[in-house]
Amino acid sequence: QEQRSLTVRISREIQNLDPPFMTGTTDSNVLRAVFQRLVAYVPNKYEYELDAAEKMEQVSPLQIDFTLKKGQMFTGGYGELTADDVKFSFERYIRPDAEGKESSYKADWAALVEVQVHDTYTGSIILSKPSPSLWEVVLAGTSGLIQSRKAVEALGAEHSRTPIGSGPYMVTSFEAHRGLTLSRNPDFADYVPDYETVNLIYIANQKTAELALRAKEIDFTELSIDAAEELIGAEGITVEKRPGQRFVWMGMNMQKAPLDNLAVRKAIRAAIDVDEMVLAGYQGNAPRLNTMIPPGLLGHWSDAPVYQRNVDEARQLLAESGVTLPITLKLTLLNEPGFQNMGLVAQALLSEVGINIEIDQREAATFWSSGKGESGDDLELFFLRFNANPDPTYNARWFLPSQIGDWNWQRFDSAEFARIQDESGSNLDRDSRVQQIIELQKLMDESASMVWLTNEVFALGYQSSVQPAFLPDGNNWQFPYFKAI
Amino acid sequence: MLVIVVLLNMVPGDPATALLGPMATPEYAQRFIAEMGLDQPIYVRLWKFFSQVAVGNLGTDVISGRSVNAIVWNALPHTFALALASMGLACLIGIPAGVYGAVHKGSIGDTLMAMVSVVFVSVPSFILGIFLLIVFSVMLNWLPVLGVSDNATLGDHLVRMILPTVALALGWIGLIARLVRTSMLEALGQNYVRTARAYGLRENMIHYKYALKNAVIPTLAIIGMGIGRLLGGAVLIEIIFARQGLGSVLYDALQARNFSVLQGSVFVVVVIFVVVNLLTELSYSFFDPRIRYNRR
Amino acid sequence: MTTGTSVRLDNASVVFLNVIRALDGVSLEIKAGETVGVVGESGSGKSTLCRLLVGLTLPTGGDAQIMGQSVKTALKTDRKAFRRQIQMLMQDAVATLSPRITIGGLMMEAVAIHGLDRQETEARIHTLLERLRLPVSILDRYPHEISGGQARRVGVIRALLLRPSVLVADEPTAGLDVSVQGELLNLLLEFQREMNLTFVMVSHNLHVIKRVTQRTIVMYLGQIVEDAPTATLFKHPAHPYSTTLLSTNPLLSAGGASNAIILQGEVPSNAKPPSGCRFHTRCPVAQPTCSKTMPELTRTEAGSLVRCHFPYSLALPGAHQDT
Amino acid sequence: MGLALVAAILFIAIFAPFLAPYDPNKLDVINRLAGPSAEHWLGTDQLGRDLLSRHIYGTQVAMTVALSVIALALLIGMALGILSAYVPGPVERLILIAFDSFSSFPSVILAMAAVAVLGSSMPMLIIVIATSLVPHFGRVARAQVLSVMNEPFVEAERVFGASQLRILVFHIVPNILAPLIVIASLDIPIVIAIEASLSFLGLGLRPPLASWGGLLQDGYQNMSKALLPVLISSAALAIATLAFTMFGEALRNAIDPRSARRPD
Amino acid sequence: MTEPLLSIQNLRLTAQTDRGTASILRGIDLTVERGRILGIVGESGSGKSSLVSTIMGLLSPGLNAEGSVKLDGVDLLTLGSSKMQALRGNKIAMIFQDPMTALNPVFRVGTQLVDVVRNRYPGVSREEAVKRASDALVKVGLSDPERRMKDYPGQLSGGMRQRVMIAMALLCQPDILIADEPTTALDATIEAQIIDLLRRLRNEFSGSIIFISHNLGTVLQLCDEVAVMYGGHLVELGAVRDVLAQPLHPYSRALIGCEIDDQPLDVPLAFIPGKVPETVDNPPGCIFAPRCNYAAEVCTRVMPPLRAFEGQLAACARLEDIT
Ligand SMILES: Nc1ncnc2c1ncn2[C@@H]1O[C@H](COP(=O)(O)OP(=O)(O)OP(=O)(O)O)[C@@H](O)[C@H]1O
Ligand SMILES: Nc1ncnc2c1ncn2[C@@H]1O[C@H](COP(=O)(O)OP(=O)(O)OP(=O)(O)O)[C@@H](O)[C@H]1O
Ligand SMILES: [Mg+2]
Ligand SMILES: [Mg+2]
Repeated sequence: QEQRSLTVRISREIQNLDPPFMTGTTDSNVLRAVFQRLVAYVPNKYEYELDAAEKMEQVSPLQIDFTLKKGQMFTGGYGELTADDVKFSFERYIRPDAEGKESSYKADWAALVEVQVHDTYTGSIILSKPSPSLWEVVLAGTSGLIQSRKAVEALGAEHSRTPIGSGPYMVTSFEAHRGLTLSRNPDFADYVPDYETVNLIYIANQKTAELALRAKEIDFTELSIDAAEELIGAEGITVEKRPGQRFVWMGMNMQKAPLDNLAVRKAIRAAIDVDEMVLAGYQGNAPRLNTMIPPGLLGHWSDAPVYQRNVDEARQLLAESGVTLPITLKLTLLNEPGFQNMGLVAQALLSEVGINIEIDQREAATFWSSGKGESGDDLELFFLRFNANPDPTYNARWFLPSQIGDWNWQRFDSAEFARIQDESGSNLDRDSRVQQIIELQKLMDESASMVWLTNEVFALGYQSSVQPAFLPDGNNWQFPYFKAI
Repeated sequence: MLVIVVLLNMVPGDPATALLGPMATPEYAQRFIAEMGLDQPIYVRLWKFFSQVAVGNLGTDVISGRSVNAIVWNALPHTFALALASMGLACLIGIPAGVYGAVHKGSIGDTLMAMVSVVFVSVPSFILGIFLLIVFSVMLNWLPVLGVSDNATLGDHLVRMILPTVALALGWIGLIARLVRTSMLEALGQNYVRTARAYGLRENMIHYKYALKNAVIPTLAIIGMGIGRLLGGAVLIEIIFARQGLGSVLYDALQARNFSVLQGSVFVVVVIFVVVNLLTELSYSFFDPRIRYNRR
Repeated sequence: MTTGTSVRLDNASVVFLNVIRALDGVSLEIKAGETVGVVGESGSGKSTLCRLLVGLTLPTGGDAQIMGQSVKTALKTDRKAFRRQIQMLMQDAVATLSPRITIGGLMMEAVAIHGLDRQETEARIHTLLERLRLPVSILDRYPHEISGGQARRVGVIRALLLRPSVLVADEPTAGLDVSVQGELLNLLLEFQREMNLTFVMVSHNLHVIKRVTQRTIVMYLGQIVEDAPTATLFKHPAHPYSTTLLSTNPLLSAGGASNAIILQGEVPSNAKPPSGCRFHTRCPVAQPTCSKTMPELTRTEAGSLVRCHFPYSLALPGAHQDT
Repeated sequence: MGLALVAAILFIAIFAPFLAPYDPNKLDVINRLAGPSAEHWLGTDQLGRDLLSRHIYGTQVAMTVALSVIALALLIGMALGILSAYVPGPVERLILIAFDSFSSFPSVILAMAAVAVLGSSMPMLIIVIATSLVPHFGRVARAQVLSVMNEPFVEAERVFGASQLRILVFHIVPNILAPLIVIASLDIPIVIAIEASLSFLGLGLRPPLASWGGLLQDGYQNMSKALLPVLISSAALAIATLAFTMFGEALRNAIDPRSARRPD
Repeated sequence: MTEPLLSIQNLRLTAQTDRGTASILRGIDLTVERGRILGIVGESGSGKSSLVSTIMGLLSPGLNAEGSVKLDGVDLLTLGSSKMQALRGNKIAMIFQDPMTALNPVFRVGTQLVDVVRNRYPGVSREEAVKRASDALVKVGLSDPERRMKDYPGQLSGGMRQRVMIAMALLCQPDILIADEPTTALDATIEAQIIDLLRRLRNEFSGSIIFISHNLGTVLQLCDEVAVMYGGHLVELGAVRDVLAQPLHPYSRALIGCEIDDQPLDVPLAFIPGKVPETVDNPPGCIFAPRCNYAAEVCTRVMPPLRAFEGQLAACARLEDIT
């Protein structure tokens, strides 16, 4: 094999490489190259195929049986991958470890009772309730990674920096604040990744990454939409833009006067021009979004109303509402250019109907805690962005009454919403589940506390000599399937 | 120091949400909050931190599980290399430029240099860095964009140091040139220079030996004080050139509300400042014998 | 003429930074209306003596009294009254004028600080300007716009506005050309007589001391080495240092003949004064005892106070003494 | 020349509403990032706002921020500096330690932390940047007071009977002001630069306020599409810097009789 | 007759100032013979330092000199700066007023002396230069020269520093040594040492000395000739004894009359009333006329040239009338 090497830019530091404690997609992209799962996604799709498992079957809503392939070895001499390792790995999520640390992804395995080990290679996953998203989201995702009990126990804390897996790659060097190198695992037998090594380099600054791509110092990076636009047509560089799977909306705090008044919320919805805001925010590169679940994902409500700007209606609604104009509202937003620009447009649009907007732009960490606890009481208008998950029930959970004071910044307090969301979580019938999800979106629409804006675009740039592989959300990169062309 | 740590501890936001945004579950956030001791009152946190520092332990980074000592020690050499290189470059160019300006006061060269140095001093280093990148890396393609290399040959390291060093040094060149020029003018007006002239010493000798040594002393003080500014500049430069270093550790830690790392690295920065100022004082006595014999 | 004691120092010492003995056990009594000159090597404590009198420096040992009242207590109980009693002309006249205030403004501070009558003060300022031959236009100028001689006269007016009974002048003619120093000294003497001022004057210029003062104090390394009526001192200096000092004063009338006694060596530091007599390291007539015991200030038959084991042992060379 | 430029900048700042051809916040998203034209001399930004108007208003913002920061820092710095010179002992030491620790710390990081704690509004930004400059003024004020305190004229005033307070107010403060004002004018560009750095990091003034730092950041973001805006903003910053530095140095020469008298 | 060593003709020095053109020197004619000591006296601001700076070629920029200054027949004013530099420290050298600041505080005394030696005699080895320097220090009366060479100027007293300056001049063996008020900053007893030293060293110099002083007595003791300056003019020149004993020019008379030397105690002190002329004023007549007791109509027309009278030179139109 050729000694090909791939250089990938990462935009955040690698923090923790112990799967139950990993901190985000940067970590998980590495982990999914290092560890095997029972089932794993095929290149570029949410579909999955058998990985470490030779055979796998949902024998009942509450039980999944699996049989492992033989001879899958952990690197570093930690022996063969066994059913006991599967048990160890999955059960780590539901029990605190010796020091009392709990996995941050405990919720993924909330339905797990135990993994029964039948012999070296076979076992059963026992659930407490039906879990429709378990296969796509958990087993094929990062929480389904299989670690070596021996290695974790032997290495202790060091395991979070030196992951021992049985997957196609292994971590051969790791320098904080700099990056990490993946090298091909010679013992991995299923297939041979194209690249001998993958270098992940930490470059926080977008612009630097863009320049480095142009200078051919990196092979692959995510791009801001601006940069993507600019790079289209650049020699030797391929730019890929796709509708994103993050939903962005303008939220209104339903418990704060005058936004507790439905007419006011509706007036605001009527007064803004989503298309113009999206144009300003994303330079015309992002599609408009009309409901929470972006098109293409399970549960998308394709008939959702498409609100057009209607100043007269807005004025009339305001008049009906009984509030005295002008009113002044605070618009809290993250200090990213796209949000800033959308905020400015919203400010201009709303001022025409007598609503003055004060823009309160916040830096990331402050922004993300603005809806927390008591500070959430004071929120008025805000822009928010969430990552969409293939599991629609999961997406809806942030809007539950129980999330008030956490992520339900609009303080949308609907018992019915909570009930339907809960039911959808264990509904194994796909069609009726979709109906439930659409029902949820209708409830959200009725509240008029969320004006959906866009599902963004994601853009990736890479040297034309590279054929990358990544899941449709654009964030989950599949290094083992990257090809050199 | 204390003030800064207190201030930093008052920064709102918690590491979990800062890291994960909406993905953070309450349990997840709670874990960090407890481990960083953020649920405890501020004096307890301070006491814990300083009692650990007293035994040389800056604490543990809860998020990655590494010791803060290791993180800081890893970053320091890079920042030092950058700071030293740009300081060196700045002195190498700034001092002769300042002497030239003072000796040829009012000449076109002096005026031009004054203007250029003013621009260098005041335009933030990140803008200079960006322009350097555009010109040398993208347009001319002479130098690499990234400030550090992976295939760690010394040559490659050096080549990659050039742009960050220059970007950081430019401001200092301007500053040093201006300072040296001012204190050279002061020195050149002194009686001992008149004496040296009266005894026919060559102008070069007067400028570079007799006057410069006197002129360096006030310059040193400013350089010592300016180490804070240098680190501030380094933060931005490290971000732009994707270099690791203390600046980016500090910045990332603040961004991520990683208080344990933040406190530790702030502490180290303050210690560095104190040490540098001590060294500056020591180097005074190298340049200024008056301090040496008065101490005796 | 009152003849009470106006200024009194009682074994006063000033030690700076715990080592520098700027003044070392100085005792002194000056009668009201007396004119006293102070001479001595630079660093011998002349300025410190002046500052002690006006309360700019407080004694670290002993006591300083003005008009029978200790300076320390006077400053505490009634600072302004004390200030009106004693005024000082400092060495660098231009630098003693606050640079951002007009001369007129500086003078009118007397009204602001001491509550003097405005009209009366203005009238007095104008009389004094006239007597000191300063143009009225000077009132609108700033200190840097006037000459050194003018600055000195401005200082004199400011001091006299308060009608002090004691005037201390630290080198009032330093830096002035001979062509103008006479004028200033004449005026000072006039005022001294008119107002019956007690006048203490430091000078390096022995000619000036000889002409202007009735009594002269010679200082060396923080001590008084001789305190004598001026005429007596210039005729028969008792202390070898006084003799040397007088001998180094070239006289035009001597026709260029030099009778200077050339001392060897440098002035010792007052942080580490020599043992015994402070002057013995440079004294041409030193004896072994001089390095062992410090002589006391004792009165000679001629009425001089002198601090020497062997007074009059060094005679003034040359014959140019005006007998 | 420095004076003329500073006068011009202040003129633009004061009369911004009359000089600017457009409302600086008027959006025209269709015409975004247009090049210079007859209607928009400097072109438009990413939201179609007139860049000339924005820079003119930016001058106003920059001056408001810079002058308030300097005034605040000057006042506090002077007060602390004088205090530390006047009250030796623990107070003095405390102030000096505070000065040291604040200046040891990169002001950008300090500002980042403070903005994070306190949010970013114009008054907040002013306070934060001023805080980071206080040690600068404080130290100079202290050094000045210490040297002026021993000037003969201060002693002369004491002998004349002036009280400590009177000496401080009428004789010391006027004499330490000049060098401080010189420093103030030399520090104005630094303030602008810090504001620009903060805006660059996204911690600056709230949009839609046009500040030079924000304009620079906008220009930088869209640099790949249009290089002109970022160049214009950099130029504005550089010109202002140059102007205030030259002004400050001229001021120093005018004020310091020593350097003025020396003819070379 | 041999040509004079230094001959100055019609030397004018002007400067552009805010208040117009300042005439600092207004046409000086002066010769200095080989081996002679010339004293220059005159009021502060009369141009003494400016005159010697012009000779040294050390004028600050902005000053404009006209006329000629010939050293051994070479006109120094037209000499290029590098040639002038070669001349300094070789044919001419200078001792400055303030020994405290004239030496570089951050270099050892030895370094500074050796630099001068090796600059003057480029062929000399380092050891030889060190030896010569330490010999020179011995000559000026500094004991322990090895130690002194290692000291920094700040560790020496004023008198010692001035001796180092004199040693530096000795090392150069210049044809002309200029001393601008070399003892003004020193104490009386130390001043006497230095004057004594200069007098003894006269024999070491084959060249001439120009000695500026305010102290007429010192000039009388040290110099052969004396030049009296007033307002940028040379008003009188002659043998020192003659001029000081019997001054011709009214200014010299007044100046010498102001010496408070041996005058009776009961008459007021003498002074010259009026104002020193300003460099920016250009009165048509005699520069001293406004303050002159003898001024007549003729004096207001032109500045009289220096002319010979009774063996001296004086610039006064009424010499005949007033003697
Ligand atoms: N504030 C001070 N701190 C430390 N030392 C001082 C201080 N003031 C004076 N001295 C020292 O005290 C000694 C006496 O100084 P003083 O000024 O009284 O001398 P002086 O006789 O007036 O000298 P001069 O003739 O030079 O004016 C000197 O050695 C001086 O250095
Ligand atoms: N560079 C200059 N520009 C303008 N005027 C000058 C300059 N240098 C000197 N002068 C003026 O020339 C005159 C003569 O000055 P100079 O220093 O030669 O006098 P001096 O006789 O040496 O006085 P002193 O006895 O005080 O040393 C003074 O009025 C001075 O102000
Ligand atoms: Mg004194
Ligand atoms: Mg002079």
